[in-house]
Amino acid sequence: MTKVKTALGASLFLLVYLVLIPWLFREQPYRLGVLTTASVLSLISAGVWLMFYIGRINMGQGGFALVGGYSAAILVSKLGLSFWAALIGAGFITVVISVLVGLPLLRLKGVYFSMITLSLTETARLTAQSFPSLTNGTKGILNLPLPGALKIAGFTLIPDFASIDKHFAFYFLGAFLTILGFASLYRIVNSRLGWLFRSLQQNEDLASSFGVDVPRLRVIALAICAAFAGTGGAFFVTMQQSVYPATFTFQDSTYFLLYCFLGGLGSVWGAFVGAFVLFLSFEMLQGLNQFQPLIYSLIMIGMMLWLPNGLLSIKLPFSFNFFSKAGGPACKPEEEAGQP
Amino acid sequence: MTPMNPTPLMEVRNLTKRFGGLVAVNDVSFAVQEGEILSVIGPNGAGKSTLFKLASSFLTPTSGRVFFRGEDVTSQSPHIAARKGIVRTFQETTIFRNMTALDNVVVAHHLRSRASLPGFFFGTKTAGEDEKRFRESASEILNYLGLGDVRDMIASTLPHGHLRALGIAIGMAADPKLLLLDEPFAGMNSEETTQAIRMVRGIRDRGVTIILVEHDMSAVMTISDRIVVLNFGKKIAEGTPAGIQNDELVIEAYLGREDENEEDVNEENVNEENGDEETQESNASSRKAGIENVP
Amino acid sequence: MKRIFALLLVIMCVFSGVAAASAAEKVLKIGVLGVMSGPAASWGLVNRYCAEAAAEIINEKGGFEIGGEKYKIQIVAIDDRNDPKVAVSGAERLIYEEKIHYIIGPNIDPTSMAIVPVIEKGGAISIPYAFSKKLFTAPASNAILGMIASYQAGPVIYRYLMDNKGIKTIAFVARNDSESLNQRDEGVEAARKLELEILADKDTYEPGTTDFFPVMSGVVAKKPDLLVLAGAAPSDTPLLIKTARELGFRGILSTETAQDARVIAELAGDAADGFISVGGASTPEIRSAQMEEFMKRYEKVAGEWNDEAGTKVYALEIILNTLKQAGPEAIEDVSKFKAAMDTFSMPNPYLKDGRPLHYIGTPYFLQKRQISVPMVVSVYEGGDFKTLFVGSVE
Amino acid sequence: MGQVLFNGIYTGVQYSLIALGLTLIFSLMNVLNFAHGQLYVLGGFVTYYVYGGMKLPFFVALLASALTLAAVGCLFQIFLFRRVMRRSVREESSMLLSAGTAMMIESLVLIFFGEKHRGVPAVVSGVYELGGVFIPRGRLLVIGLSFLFIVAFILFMRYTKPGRALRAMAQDPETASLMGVNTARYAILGWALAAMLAGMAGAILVPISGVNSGLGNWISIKTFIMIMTGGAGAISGAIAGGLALGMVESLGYHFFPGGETYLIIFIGLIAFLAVRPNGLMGKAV
Repeated sequence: MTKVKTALGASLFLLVYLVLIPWLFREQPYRLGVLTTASVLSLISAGVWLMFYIGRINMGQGGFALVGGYSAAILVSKLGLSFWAALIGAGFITVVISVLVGLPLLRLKGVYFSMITLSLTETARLTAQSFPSLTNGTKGILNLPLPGALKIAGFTLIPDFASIDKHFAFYFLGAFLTILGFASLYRIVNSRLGWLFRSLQQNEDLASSFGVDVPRLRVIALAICAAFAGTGGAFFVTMQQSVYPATFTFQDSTYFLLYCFLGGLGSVWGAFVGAFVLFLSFEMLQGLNQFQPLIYSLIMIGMMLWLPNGLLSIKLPFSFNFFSKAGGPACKPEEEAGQP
Repeated sequence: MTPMNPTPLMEVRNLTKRFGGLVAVNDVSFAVQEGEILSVIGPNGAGKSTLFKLASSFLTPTSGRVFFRGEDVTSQSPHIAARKGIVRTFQETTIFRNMTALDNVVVAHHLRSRASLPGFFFGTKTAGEDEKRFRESASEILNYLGLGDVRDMIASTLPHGHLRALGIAIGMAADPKLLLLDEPFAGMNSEETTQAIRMVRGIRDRGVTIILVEHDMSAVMTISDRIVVLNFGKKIAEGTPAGIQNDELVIEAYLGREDENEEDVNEENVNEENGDEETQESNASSRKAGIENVP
Repeated sequence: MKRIFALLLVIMCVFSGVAAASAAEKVLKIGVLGVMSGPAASWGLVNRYCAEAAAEIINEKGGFEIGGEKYKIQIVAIDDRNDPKVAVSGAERLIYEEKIHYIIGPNIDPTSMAIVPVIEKGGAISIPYAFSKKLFTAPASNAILGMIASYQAGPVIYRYLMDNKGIKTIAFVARNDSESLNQRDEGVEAARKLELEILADKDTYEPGTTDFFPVMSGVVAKKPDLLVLAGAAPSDTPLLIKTARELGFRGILSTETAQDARVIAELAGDAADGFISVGGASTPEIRSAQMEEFMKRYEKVAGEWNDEAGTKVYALEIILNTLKQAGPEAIEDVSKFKAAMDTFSMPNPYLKDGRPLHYIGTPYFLQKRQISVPMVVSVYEGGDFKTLFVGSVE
Repeated sequence: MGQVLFNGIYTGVQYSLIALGLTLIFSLMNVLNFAHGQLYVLGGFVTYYVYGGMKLPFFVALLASALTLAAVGCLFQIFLFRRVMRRSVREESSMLLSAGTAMMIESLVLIFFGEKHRGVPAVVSGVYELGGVFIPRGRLLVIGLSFLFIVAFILFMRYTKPGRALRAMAQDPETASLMGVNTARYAILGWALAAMLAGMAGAILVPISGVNSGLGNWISIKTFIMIMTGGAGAISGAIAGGLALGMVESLGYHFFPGGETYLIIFIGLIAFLAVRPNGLMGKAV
């Protein structure tokens, strides 16, 4: 029964995401672009969500995304790799760096971990500025080529982006990566790995008492988180066709957290919903100019006061309970969502 | 006093642990034989908790060695110790509070899984079998420990006695050779204690050796094969319950001076040290220490 | 799943519903894209206030006439937070949603460069206040430099100071962001060509610094004749000046970007006397009556006058007048606009002498992609800028 | 080199003052206050208005900043943090709440005070020169005042009844409330004090550095570095961390003029925390 519902829900979702939306916005490249950005931001936030899941608040996701972006840009522009190779390469490099950094830093808990990862974002920015021979310094790497054709054994899997409507192409590529990312996340959370991650979130000592290799699992979680950031960053940079030290900043790192929190930590889809809602409403608030950050901050404070478990905790009269299962009990917290 | 078998299950040799200037455990040695129930007792601040953490690898000793089946296991990570069969339990609050009782125990079957983590991710056949096996075994353990009725309750809503049992169930799930129980009888009334004693004996009868740290003298006297008594970090006596009950030093230690304060200091330092060694657990305690240390 | 849907669908509806509220009279929309929050907020806000003030004046007179029809001018401003990705989505928004083809801004290299692919593809012209030559050189063709670039002003100022004050040594201090570092590198190159002795060209400070003692100590100790504050933000300049003086610096200080006299007066006071900067048409010696009117209006819009506005006043004026010359089709078709740029010329309305205002820049960009704003080199004295000399890029 | 040392002390003392407030809130409530830098900015703007705009004496402005910010701190606790923390003890709730308030203050400051960098006339002018070291008198005043405030704060925490109550609360809120400390009220006092410290730091620096609406985040990041170095929650740690960062920054700018200073500081910090996760004073050995 639940399986049928899950399948039904998933296909309905895919229908909206992959057919309805592109069709609705086929003539509006700006909105398509915004939706693509929202997709990739939700992908990057998914990593932060996973870190929440093991009980760590990662404020360095912007830094990892920047690493991914720069890796892709350098692989493409300096080594002449194709975008597709660079995309994988960027994910890989980000993962390697996250493991190296994570081994010592994951021992820190709570606000310490947050503060140090916050510094990681700044470290990434300053590193990008300080090694001009590789990163082109503060000038950034410009004019990155659009993704070329992806061919396997002579068969064109994906056409050259320059030859088709690039807004559509990027939308679908972004959607594909996002779906892939969230599907993996869903599997992780619902497999034994998810159980173990939840056990880390709740009590690392207890987990290690029955033989869980806590440090290793923490690093695995961070590596997955970084893989999302790296791939997302690489995609984003290619979409923008340029990368700068300011492409992902301290501000972005906080926004990623906020997306997760807004959507709700209790559901795998929290990051997705949060990123879409916040990013799109942000775009709509543009007209209010200088009041925009103020409104944004009020939303944020209001959320904390009245909707601490995120948008997905809002009870709909007809909801069938697919999500609470997906998220598992980990974040069904002691706190009850108050009504505004 | 006790005949030493050639290879005891666990042997600690000259174990010492210092926290700054304070010696929490001072040159303690003892051994536990396979199939035994060994209790470690002592007044507050005697260093029982520290010794417990040292034996289960949650702390690294300043000097001295720990052997398990003749193999040196000093300073290894706790999860390695668990893999070898040395499993500790915690006091009641340390469980996965937001999971059901059954899930608590299922998760704790970690070491028994045959499938790899990627295997679980992709949902291989082995992984599926593992899941099934864990559920069955977890149900069996819960039933055995009298938790069958509450298996689907969220752990944080369980009453005291059940929590203690759940903690032991988690320990059992890891398939221990040696189970270290942290004050399993604390805060129980006599009826509950009797039940708990039966439970612990039952576990031993399943082939698990047990070391327990305990306050409750009467329970200890009933259940233990042998007892080690600590005072001020030093071992002052070791022997059968009967022998211990008549030991001059022990009587003096228990009746002579009880020093609550020292326990406090001791515990706090234990926490801090633990934090530095392995995790950041001590954030809270260090910040407490800090604000007090206004220059 | 339904919850996601509910949310997604609500967003979709609102998102696609925000579309256009149509206008009865002819409206010409002009975009302003720039940084309007954070430490550099004043850069973008000045652009916006300038455009808004100028548009108000025009609208009160019934609009701007192009091809026989009067257009009301509507300014659509977007804050890019100095963030390239926000700038890109902002530019896309202006072009595709608001159907705007003329954008004033952005303010720095990264944001200006980031939107180049967008404006080229979307058929829009931008007037960035950033100096990178790549913006204005082919294959890029849709960006027009709205002010005097540092590499244009630098040599002129250095030359003037060599001739008049006999300076021989020079040192640079830059803010550690791409904009300023580029300006510094170009300044260093110019100084090298002029055979000035360069005493320091590495010192930088982080954006957001408020204590410049550490960075200045080292530079001032080298005792240069001229200390150039490369790409100094208006907020940094007075503090840099004050610090240099407190550290016993006796040489000349200069910068190649526009500054705000009031902020300098507030923060540095008399310590800033003799400070040389590049300003606009706002110094009393040279400004026209129209400039006076504009200044009054600007004060009404923004609350107070800002000298930076003197250089940024030209953007809207020249866009509209070029459109007038190119004809109404150019409103939708920037290639018509670009064709008109070659021959466009008008008297500068903001200067007393009414020298011609047209498009220049061929020596630097190999195409005419710069507005011929006057290079007003001014010196700070007793709370205000005084014109030192009026130069020209040509 | 003397100049470098002087710069280091000057920066370090004011950093210590800034870090005190953050560490106080952290120790009392386990809240990492992202809005600390913005409180600092707000304090600066109050002084700008009272001293620069209304032309009242500097010390009146200082007092005004302190009182305003104390009030803001109270409001924070009463209307925001208390309500959120009563429902959720999860760290991310209070962290995101404070991030939200940071953004709110920043945008309010931008709307009300404008985008410009603001400054006021110097309180004392003139520069001493001692063997090639330039010591502006304004900076000496800042060092003096910072030092005075730090000492006053320490004495307050040590020898007054509210101070002792706060310390008891930092150590263990439950025990403190059993001992008769009204923790709800003292939490408000704690916030008031912390915000006041940030505000006073902002205020005393306006005559020298000025203030603008966008400074907050960078100040907050620097403060985080300080308390990580010193050990979060420890007053001695905040002071040590502040002085250390000031000195390292000054040395860094001297030896690495190219902007690598903060990169080196960050990498050093990561290495340092790998070895000493609790910072300098986080553990009393």
